[in-house]
Amino acid sequence: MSSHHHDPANVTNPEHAEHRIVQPGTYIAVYIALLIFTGITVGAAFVDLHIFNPIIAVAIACIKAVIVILFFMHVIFQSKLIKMTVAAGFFTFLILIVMTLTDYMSRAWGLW
Amino acid sequence: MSTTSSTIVNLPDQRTATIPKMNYISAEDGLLSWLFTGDHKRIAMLYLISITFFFFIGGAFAGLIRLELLTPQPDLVASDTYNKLFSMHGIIMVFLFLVPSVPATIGNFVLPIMIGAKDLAFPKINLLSWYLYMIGGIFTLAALVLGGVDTGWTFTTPLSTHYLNTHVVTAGLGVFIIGFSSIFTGLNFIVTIHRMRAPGMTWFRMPLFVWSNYAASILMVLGTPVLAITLVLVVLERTIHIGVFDPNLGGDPLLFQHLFWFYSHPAVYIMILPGMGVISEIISTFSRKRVFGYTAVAFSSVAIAVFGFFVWEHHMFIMGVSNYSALVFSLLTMLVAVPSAIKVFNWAFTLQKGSITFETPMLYAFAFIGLFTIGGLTGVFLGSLGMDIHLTETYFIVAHFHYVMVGGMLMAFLGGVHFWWPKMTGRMYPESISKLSAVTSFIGFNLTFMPQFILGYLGMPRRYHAYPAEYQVLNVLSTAGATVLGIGFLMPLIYLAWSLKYGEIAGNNPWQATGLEWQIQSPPLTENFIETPVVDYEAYDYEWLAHKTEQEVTTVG
Amino acid sequence: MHISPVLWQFLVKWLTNSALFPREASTIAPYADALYFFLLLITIVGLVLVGALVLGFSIRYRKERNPVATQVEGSTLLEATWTIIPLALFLICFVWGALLYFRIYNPPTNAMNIYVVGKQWMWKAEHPGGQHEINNLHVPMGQPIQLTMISQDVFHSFSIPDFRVKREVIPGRYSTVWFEATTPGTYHIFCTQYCGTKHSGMIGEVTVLSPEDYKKWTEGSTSGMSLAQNGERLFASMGCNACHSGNAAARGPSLAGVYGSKLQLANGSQVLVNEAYLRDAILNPSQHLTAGYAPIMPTYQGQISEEGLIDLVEYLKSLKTNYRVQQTLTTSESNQAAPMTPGVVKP
Amino acid sequence: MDNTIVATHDIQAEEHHHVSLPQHRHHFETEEQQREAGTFGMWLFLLTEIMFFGGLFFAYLLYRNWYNPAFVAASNQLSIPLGTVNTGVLISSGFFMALGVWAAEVRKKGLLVIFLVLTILSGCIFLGVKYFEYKEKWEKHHIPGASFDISEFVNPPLNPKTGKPIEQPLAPDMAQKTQVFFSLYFAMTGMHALHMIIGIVLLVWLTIRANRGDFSSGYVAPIENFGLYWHFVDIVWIFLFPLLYLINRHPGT
Ligand code: HEA
Ligand code: HEA
Ligand code: HEC
Ligand code: CUA
Ligand SMILES: [Cu+2]
Repeated sequence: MSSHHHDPANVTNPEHAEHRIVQPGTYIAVYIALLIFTGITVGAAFVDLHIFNPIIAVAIACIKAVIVILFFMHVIFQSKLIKMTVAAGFFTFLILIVMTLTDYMSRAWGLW
Repeated sequence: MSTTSSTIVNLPDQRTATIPKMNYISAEDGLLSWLFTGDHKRIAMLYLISITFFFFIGGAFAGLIRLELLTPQPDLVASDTYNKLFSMHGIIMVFLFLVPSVPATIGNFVLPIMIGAKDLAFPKINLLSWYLYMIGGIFTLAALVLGGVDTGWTFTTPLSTHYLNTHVVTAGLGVFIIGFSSIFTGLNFIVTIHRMRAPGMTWFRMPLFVWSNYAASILMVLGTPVLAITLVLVVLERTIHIGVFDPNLGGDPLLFQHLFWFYSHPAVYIMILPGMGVISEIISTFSRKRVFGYTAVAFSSVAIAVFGFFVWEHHMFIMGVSNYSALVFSLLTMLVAVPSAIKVFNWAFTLQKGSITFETPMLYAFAFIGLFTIGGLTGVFLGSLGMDIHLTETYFIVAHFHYVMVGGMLMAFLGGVHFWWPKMTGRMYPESISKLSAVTSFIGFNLTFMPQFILGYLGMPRRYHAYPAEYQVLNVLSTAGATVLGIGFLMPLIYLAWSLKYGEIAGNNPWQATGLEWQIQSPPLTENFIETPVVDYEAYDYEWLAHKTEQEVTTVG
Repeated sequence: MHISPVLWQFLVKWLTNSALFPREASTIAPYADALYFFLLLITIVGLVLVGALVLGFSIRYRKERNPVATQVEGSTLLEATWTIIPLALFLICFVWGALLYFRIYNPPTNAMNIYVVGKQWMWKAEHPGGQHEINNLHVPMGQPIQLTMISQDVFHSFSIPDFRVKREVIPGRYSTVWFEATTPGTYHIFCTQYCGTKHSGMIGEVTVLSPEDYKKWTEGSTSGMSLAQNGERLFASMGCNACHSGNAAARGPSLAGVYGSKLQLANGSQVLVNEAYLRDAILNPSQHLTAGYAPIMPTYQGQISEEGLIDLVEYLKSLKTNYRVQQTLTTSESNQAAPMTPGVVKP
Repeated sequence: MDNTIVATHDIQAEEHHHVSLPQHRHHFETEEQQREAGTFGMWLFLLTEIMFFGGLFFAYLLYRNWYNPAFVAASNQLSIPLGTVNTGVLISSGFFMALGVWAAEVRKKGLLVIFLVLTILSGCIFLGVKYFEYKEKWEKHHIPGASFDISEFVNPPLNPKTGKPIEQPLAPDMAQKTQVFFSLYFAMTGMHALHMIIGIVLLVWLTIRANRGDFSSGYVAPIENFGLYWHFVDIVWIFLFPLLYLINRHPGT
């Protein structure tokens, strides 16, 4: 492979990250954390916290998802590009929700 | 060498010139070698043939629509047949023709070459994308052959789920599958653009065609899945009567509209952005100038893509959405129109101080600019809330979107096909007749759709199979125009086919354009480049090109 | 040049008869047209500008005249110009359009209410006095008319181009639009939302009459029972008065004067009772429980047509005291038909 | 004239001189480029999955707010023990998958195969449990459609001890809306299950290849990328579980 094929820009290229092998220890820690959080969600569901019940449930789910994404899916060791990609996906999902809600939330405006 | 003062065409000596023996077409023989190819250029050709086929089917439907509308009475076809005609026309034209048109054919062919790659990142997925397209197309044709579908291209619930007994499920599945073909094309483009650029090909050295396809790919990847799930829900609702959109069960039919347009508004930008890229290439080449405001044009593509996600509700202004939310979406609609204006003016100023010639692709580009400006500005009418109340669901809309889709994207597509035809086939198309066809379609187009703006303001509703007699004059004009337009579109089919065998040998760079694709042989080798090119010049650097040509002449000669 | 007289006449007729613009027959039409002309102006200016640039440069810088191009990078000043000017123009379009939109969709308080039911493929109009029309609508001139519309099946859209108003007619939910006609005459009603096979046949005519003619028309075409009277009969025959008897001990709340009031709901919020709320309270009673009552009211979903609901709603709107209810109660208990007193027919 | 930068000499001689692995595709310059392209492509595909499920999640959000009592009652029909166990099972399968990636990276063929098989097993257990849950719904006529039965929500069965209904009875109009819940329940878990089935099929194929030794010499991209897919399917469930099973489990409110 002749050397000029390598883009020298790659060294600090935000699209590029060194490959890294994640060790089983990390996975075990994550696994245990996930199980614990599952327990917490189930437990929290039986306590009456009014409006906070769904908030807590979704918050815990988000935490679990973030852990999975960062460690099981290695995003924490990935290039900026991948991180941005993941963020872009969730951002678009948020657009879908928030912008649609502008309709549903304000439909009854003026009626109270 | 046939350079006269009014053209830049630069062909090799026709007596000695030959098509290179070794090229992507001659690399392997037999139908199977095409059906199992991984070569982006061959897949592009497969796509080109398939979408042309579907375009003419869709066009035939358009012809029948216009024939029926010649008279106010419902005389040519029955009303349900008419409904099937425009539904199939819309579905075929949008999903089977316009969405894949520029990206899957021209983009597939030249995009990897433009950035100095040997292929798209995932050749197999590229082929899979074509197969999905064909399977989806077959589903759609099946729906057609079995008796058609009459939902309109918008699949409006609860009409589509509970009230029609045509082949909605078949057509819906067809569109679902085609959606994945489009997703895979977009995915492949994004990865290719990020990962496969040749050394030195920085982001701001990329041709603007690459930028605009990049922007469109983002929309394909993020928007299409929402359409997919929406169609799944429609199919489920129709087959096993789940209650997500059905008002009788407590569902909200407007939810369908939200989800559908969440895709389908970005989809209209999928249907214009790649065409805008084509225009940038053409305008630059035929005025021999770097595109004015390169960065602004590049970023405006991305801006259109991003803002394109925020405006879908403008298709629902009178449908019972909250007035306040309509306000927000109308404002955002106005914002999304601005980047398009930026592009138009930058193209115009690219011409300034250029050295302009008027080959066929350039004529199509001019047509694009004019027609897209009309189409786009009438879009602003529709984005303006109060005006939309009167105009929505009338022929004004029909005229608006044909101006952007046919006058815009289709013209860009034809311009692009002519522009890259020498590269794809190694042969030139016949210049004078192709100019004639460009002019014919321009005139025919305006005759067809300009009267529809007036009809729309007069109040003629769209999707009407019969109409009050006072609208007839304008409808007759429109039908007459469609005939001219049809001729204008049939001509290229014939002479391009003819040119495959009899066209002049084009040589590597008939237009003396700067893109990497013009620096390799035509038609290209399977591998595109024998050695990975190293890019050390900006896009559209005609001085670099002149310098290079000079050097080559001296060293070779 | 010889033109066939038939064709000639046709052309003349067409040109003199709203060839390019529809008639302006409502108070809103001039507002809509003003915006239209403004937008047209922008379009023409924009088009001429772009066209002039493209054509001008093409002529000035064609290869014959300018064999060698001069490379220009771009210009921030120009970019800013053609970002800001179109943006400003578009924002004007937005504000103007928004003002018009709210004008069209916010009815004046003194508007007269007419109900419209859309179904595949016809329009049914119901006047408060009980006059029913199909694919026709008679309205008085110079009086704001509000249409309260609902669809029995799919989306339709009620459009009167000469009035520049249009509104989707939605299944399962009332939508409203209003206009004030200015010129007597007949105008097209179109269904503009694609609604199935005979979508293009779902058309009708709105006839604008002078107030006197309208009065004559109402008297001439009355069916004898107002909507509220029909509603009263339904109220009795469907057993509503069993619970809404107006007695203090009744299981359901008194409905007298409920229309237009603010209800305190069990979940703590307050709602304004309008037509849509009344309709919903009958079909989905438990979705917004009135504070202090148990969710015992049965749903009438599927047991009553949209017309019936309109009758009930009109009745509830007309119910100022519980006197009529109690009357009905006694008469229905004694198994007689509901009485017909014209006193309650106040829209 | 010949203004090309491409020399016209024989291409065959030039081709593939830089290949080091049989899996390396000719159009990539380096293996690293190929690997990163693969990961990036996979992530883009997962973006489409986010949006695909996104539409369903929005529908859920909307109707849950509109028809909250119905959603509560219908959600309480789902079995928490089964749901919790299944969540655990799915998390375990993700864990095994992650270990599988590690095993491939450190080139331990035996371990890799074991972990892949464990992943498949947990996936199958999950689907098995799901099957029984679906079957119960079927028997209770809680599948949306013509045979949907709301009687259980209008007249909840009585608690044998207290003699009171075990659930708040719903007004009939609200009880109708439980059908919306079950529509979404089946659409969401069904789509999720479909993704699992596709995943398991792919896993079987990967296991066979792993057993052949395809991934034991440094070429781990298929395992890695499949891992991303599998974890994504887990994430969907991580949200589905509290949203569908745990809406309101504290009787009395
Ligand atoms: C290629 C496809 C395409 C494109 C690019 C667009 C572009 C735009 N569209 Fe269009 N649209 C469609 C395809 C497209 N549309 C289709 C298919 C439908 C109907 C679907 C259906 O119902 O079946 C539709 C419907 C539609 C509606 C819904 C109407 C209704 O149903 O009530 C609206 C409303 O806002 C709208 C707005 C716009 C706007 C604001 C733009 C903007 O992006 C346009 C921006 C461009 C410009 C503004 C022109 C350039 C500007 C200048 C040159 C500046 C001029 C100079 C000065 C002002 C000084 N479109
Ligand atoms: C890419 C998109 C695209 C393209 C290219 C076209 C092209 C054309 N369209 Fe279409 N159109 C749509 C997208 C498109 N359309 C959409 C999305 C709708 C909305 C559908 C809906 O409401 O759901 C629509 C609706 C629509 C209507 C409104 C129907 C209605 O509302 O009742 C009309 C009416 O004039 C029309 C006309 C035309 C015409 C004359 C052309 C011409 O440009 C076509 C010119 C081409 C030809 C004429 C082909 C020439 C070849 C032949 C004629 C050969 C014939 C061959 C055989 C017979 C074998 N179109
Ligand atoms: C079994 C008793 C019962 C019957 C029969 C009944 N209702 Fe009700 N209705 C109630 C109760 C209790 C409420 C208050 C709680 C609620 O909002 O559901 C109510 C509320 C209403 C409301 C909401 C206004 C308010 O003040 O709360 C309307 C409107 C209404 N009913 C109309 C009707 C009509 C019309 C019928 C007949 C078609 C009818 N009801 C039949 C018991 C009944
Ligand atoms: Cu009703 Cu169209
Ligand atoms: Cu749009």
